[in-house]
Amino acid sequence: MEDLNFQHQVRARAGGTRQRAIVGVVASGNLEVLVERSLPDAECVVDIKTAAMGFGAVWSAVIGDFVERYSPGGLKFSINDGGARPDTVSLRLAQAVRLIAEAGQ
Amino acid sequence: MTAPLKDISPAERARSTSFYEASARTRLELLLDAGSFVEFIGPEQREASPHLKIFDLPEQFDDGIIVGHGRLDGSPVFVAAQEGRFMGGAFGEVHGAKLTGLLRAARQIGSIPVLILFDTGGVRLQEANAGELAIAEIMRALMEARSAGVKVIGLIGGRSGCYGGGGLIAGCCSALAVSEPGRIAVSGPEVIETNRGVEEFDSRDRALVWRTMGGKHRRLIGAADVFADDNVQDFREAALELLGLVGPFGLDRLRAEQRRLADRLRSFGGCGDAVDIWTAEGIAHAEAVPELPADQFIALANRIGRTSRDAR
Amino acid sequence: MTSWQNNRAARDARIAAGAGLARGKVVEAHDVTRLLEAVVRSGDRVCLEGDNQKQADLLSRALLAVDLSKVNDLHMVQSGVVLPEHLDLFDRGVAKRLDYAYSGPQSARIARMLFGGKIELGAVHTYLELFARYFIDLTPHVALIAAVSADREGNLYTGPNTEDTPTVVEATAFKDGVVIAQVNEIVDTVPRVDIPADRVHFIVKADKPFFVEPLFTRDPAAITEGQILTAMLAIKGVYAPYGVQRLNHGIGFSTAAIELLLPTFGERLGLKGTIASHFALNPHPALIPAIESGWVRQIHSFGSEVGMDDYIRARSDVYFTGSDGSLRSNRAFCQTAGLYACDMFIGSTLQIDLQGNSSTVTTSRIAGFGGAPNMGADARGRRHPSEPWLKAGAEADPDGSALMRRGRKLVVQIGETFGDKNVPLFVEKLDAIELAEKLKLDLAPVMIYGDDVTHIITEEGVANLLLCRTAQEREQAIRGVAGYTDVGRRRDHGMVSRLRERGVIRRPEDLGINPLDADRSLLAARSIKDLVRWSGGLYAPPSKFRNW
Amino acid sequence: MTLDDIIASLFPDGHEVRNDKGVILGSATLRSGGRMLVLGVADRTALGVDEAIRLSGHVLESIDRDSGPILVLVDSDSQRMSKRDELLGLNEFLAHLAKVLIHADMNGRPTIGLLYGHSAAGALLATGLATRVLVGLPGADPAVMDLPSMAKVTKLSMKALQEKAKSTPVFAPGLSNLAQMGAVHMTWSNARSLADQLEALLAGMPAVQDRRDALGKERGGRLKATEIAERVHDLALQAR
Repeated sequence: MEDLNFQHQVRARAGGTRQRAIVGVVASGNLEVLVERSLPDAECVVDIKTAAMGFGAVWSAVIGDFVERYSPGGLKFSINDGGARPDTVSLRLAQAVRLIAEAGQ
Repeated sequence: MTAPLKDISPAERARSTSFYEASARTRLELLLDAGSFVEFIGPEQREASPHLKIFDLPEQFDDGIIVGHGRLDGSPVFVAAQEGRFMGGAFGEVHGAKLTGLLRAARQIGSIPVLILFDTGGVRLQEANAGELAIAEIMRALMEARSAGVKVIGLIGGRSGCYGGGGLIAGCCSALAVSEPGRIAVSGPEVIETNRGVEEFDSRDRALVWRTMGGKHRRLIGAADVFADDNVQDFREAALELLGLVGPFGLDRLRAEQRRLADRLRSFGGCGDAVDIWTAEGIAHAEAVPELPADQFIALANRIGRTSRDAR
Repeated sequence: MTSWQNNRAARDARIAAGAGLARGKVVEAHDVTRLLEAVVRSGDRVCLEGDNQKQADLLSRALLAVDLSKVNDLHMVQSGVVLPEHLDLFDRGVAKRLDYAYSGPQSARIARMLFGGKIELGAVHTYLELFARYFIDLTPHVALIAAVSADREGNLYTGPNTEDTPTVVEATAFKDGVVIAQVNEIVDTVPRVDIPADRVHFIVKADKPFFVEPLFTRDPAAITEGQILTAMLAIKGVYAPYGVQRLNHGIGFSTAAIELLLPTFGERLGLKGTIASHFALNPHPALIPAIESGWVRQIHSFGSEVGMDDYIRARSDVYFTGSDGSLRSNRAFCQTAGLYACDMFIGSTLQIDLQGNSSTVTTSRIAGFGGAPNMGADARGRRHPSEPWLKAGAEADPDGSALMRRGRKLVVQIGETFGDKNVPLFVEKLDAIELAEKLKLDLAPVMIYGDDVTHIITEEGVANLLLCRTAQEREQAIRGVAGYTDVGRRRDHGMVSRLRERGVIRRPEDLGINPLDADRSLLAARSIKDLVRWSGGLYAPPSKFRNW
Repeated sequence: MTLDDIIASLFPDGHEVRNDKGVILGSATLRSGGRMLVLGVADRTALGVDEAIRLSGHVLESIDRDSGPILVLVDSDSQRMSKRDELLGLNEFLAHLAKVLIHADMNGRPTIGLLYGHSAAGALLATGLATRVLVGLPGADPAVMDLPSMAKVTKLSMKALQEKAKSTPVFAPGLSNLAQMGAVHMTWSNARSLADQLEALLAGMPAVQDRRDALGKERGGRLKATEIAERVHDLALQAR
């Protein structure tokens, strides 16, 4: 297992009122993303535990593009990864942002 | 462009969502009254398995099972749903303890039923002793809850089936609903093949696997009382139906179960294949049973009339 | 005096040598090896019918058992090297030289044997090339073929999996060769005559039906959100703007996703009747929902698919069927149809390089070419116009004279940027080149050459290579859809965004597609069982695909 | 110790316990004078539908007729892995046996399991693990999952697994591991009279309540189970 951590300063706070959301499952080629509204508005943190070693640079690029595109300010993402491909990671992150942006608690 | 799923009613969504394919969370969301679900020790608590790191394996925040409280047609229920895609839905220490705690609470309260959405290959190999023991504790807690008047309904239709100790827990439930892709057994097909050879059981012959362990066979021999079509709404309706049917547990049930199982052994013990059993049940063209659509199959199963009602 | 009929005399002598073992044309299964020892001569060119799907397995085993002092050093000329016995022949010394087209399940072993010098390789062909050479310089002396049934005269019924048989028999029987057929049964009257009796010299009743592999069944349950997204991009980004009606699909999950999105996503886009109506395609079960929804007008097939027989029989408006009602497939004709009468090929591959060359070869496997290079190539001899063909031609050469400009076949590579086990689809150098260097081949085994590829589709978007004007643009267009692979991360960001402005690269949002909508609920069928329901119970999937 | 030795040492005052093709059925006289129902699996026999139905029947027949505790002797294989057993619903037969034992225990017929040989998987769940107190005898070798099978699935070497097993009792076979997890309450001594040890246990039988998770925590084998179960329990009581 490899632990990765990324911290970004972002333009704007993420929309919605839900405090947390979870998408995906941990399985081969899949991952779960837990997102929590627990940070100051201009910060975004992504914590990753991955079964696939040595993909730090790819993760960095995927997270960088994601933060740039969605500006998920105030959100902390915690990922358990079963060796998912970057496109699956991007999709789950986007799904997590969509879910937490819904109304609710 | 695409019709947003939000625009359709929860029941329509539940009707169009395959139980087999859905995640444990989606199953619960659509099975229960909309918005009623409250989770106990949710993923944000990060109570993952403490043992997987020994094997350098990824954890899941909820350890592959979701337990909580919700409403079904307005009435309170406790629910547990296994995620069959995470480690095959297998029982580990934390996973099992969540269900044990839920059943113990149900016992104490006495009046709130429990729904268990099974999706499991059995004991989790990497924590085999803890998983095995968790299953023993669940069986004990389940029977204590039933003895205190709690109805415990099992719903089986996930991709990992209900194998190993999961099959034994299912055997302890007040009643079961099963769908065609759902499977109930103790030993998995590969395990039988590995131990006894491909002549005994060809695990790649999926038609054989399903007619031996699958939902239709389990319904026909009376192991499950309701056959659900593979969608969440049908399982919701099955759960409601079973909650209405189940009576209190007692010694008479165990005696009736002894007779029921002994009778099964007498009637079908010499059969080499499920088709022989179905034929012995008086089903013409028994070999066509796997192809029957749900409505025709349900009519057939009701005509055969084997159930475990009041006998489990 | 010069004799001009030596070959016919030799053929007659071979038949006479075998006749002692036959009653009429019928030979018992236990006598087949002796028959082959009587009929086959050392050094002969032999076609042992190994097709893409159907296998003359009894004859393979019989040939493997011949006495080496009587039969050796054969030159095998067959399209498919599929059964272990096909290679055992070389290990044992029954055969020495090989010309073939496809070796799917034996790809690793054939590579080892080539490295080890066990096989003297002629060439790896496409199906059409090998068939063509049957009539020029690789004509078989003996053809060992497979059919469903025969009558006592030797008329053969090949059933839905006709595949290569008519081509093989044509080349052999009309050039003084001997044709030996294994059949599942001998009947009084065959359901239809696929091969007339005067082209067949011996028939053998096999103890069990010939082996057929269900190669074209893709379980919808295994289709991922990523594949659905690429399928949406293909439909909206290529099928729709070109109005592609005549086409061929590969066998991957992305194209299965396209087939399953036609009645849902395609329907909502109002595309029914304007795209995907005429196919050169095997009877893919995944196409059933589109057929049932009225999308598909006509399908001609290379071979059949296990479990589809009853469905095909009941849908003769769509498929080619014989007088008996069952499918008539024909690989040679269907390959020709794919090459000349289709406006698009779309399929997946394992590796794509910066020029757009693609290959399914890895350094330890030689799977051969099969039909993809012919499907996925611009037919330079094509002369009839069609809208998609002309539009593609115009995009490639906007300044050329309309009357003199060639059209272009759309050759589309579709896939996800990372494949199984996170292996990248895009590479700087194809493994095929390394293999060619290692084996000292004259040609690297490239499946589809970059100059034939018109579009590359990944979850990152659609790259239209027709619109690229320089090699550098082409490279950046490819890097631009290569996502987070090394190739993709080394893109020139400025150039890629300029290409996007010009529509060379189109991202999902440029096509009005939200990746979050790429949901499995869009699939017209999400399981094999759903396909059975769509077919009204006519599709009978093989056991390995069932979960009931 | 052989089964005969064990029974002789447990019941010096006499017994009618028979081993019929690996199925143990009978009853015995306790030193204290009462009767004890005896059942179980011997000779490392696999527990299938045919065996399970006899065992559950034996207990059910005794429930109204007799009183006194129940002893379940265990030296079994795993559940019987066969097409026939699964076809007939082995899960129901095993569950039924467990249910009958649990019901008896809850209703005045305290159950004791005595694990004196092997056992595994479904067979252990339906017998020893369905009793109130599971006792181990020295030399017993239960294995929920054997290491060679684990090595196959986890793709780890036997050596690597054995190394891991030193640091945790959570997965590896063996009586002491199960004891540390709380599954086996106590291990008796071969050197002393089993009758003495049985009488001592019966005299101080723990309450009906399942405390195996707490036991596992006390012994340092299962640190999470009891806490998690209690937290869920408390949340559930608040939620109603």
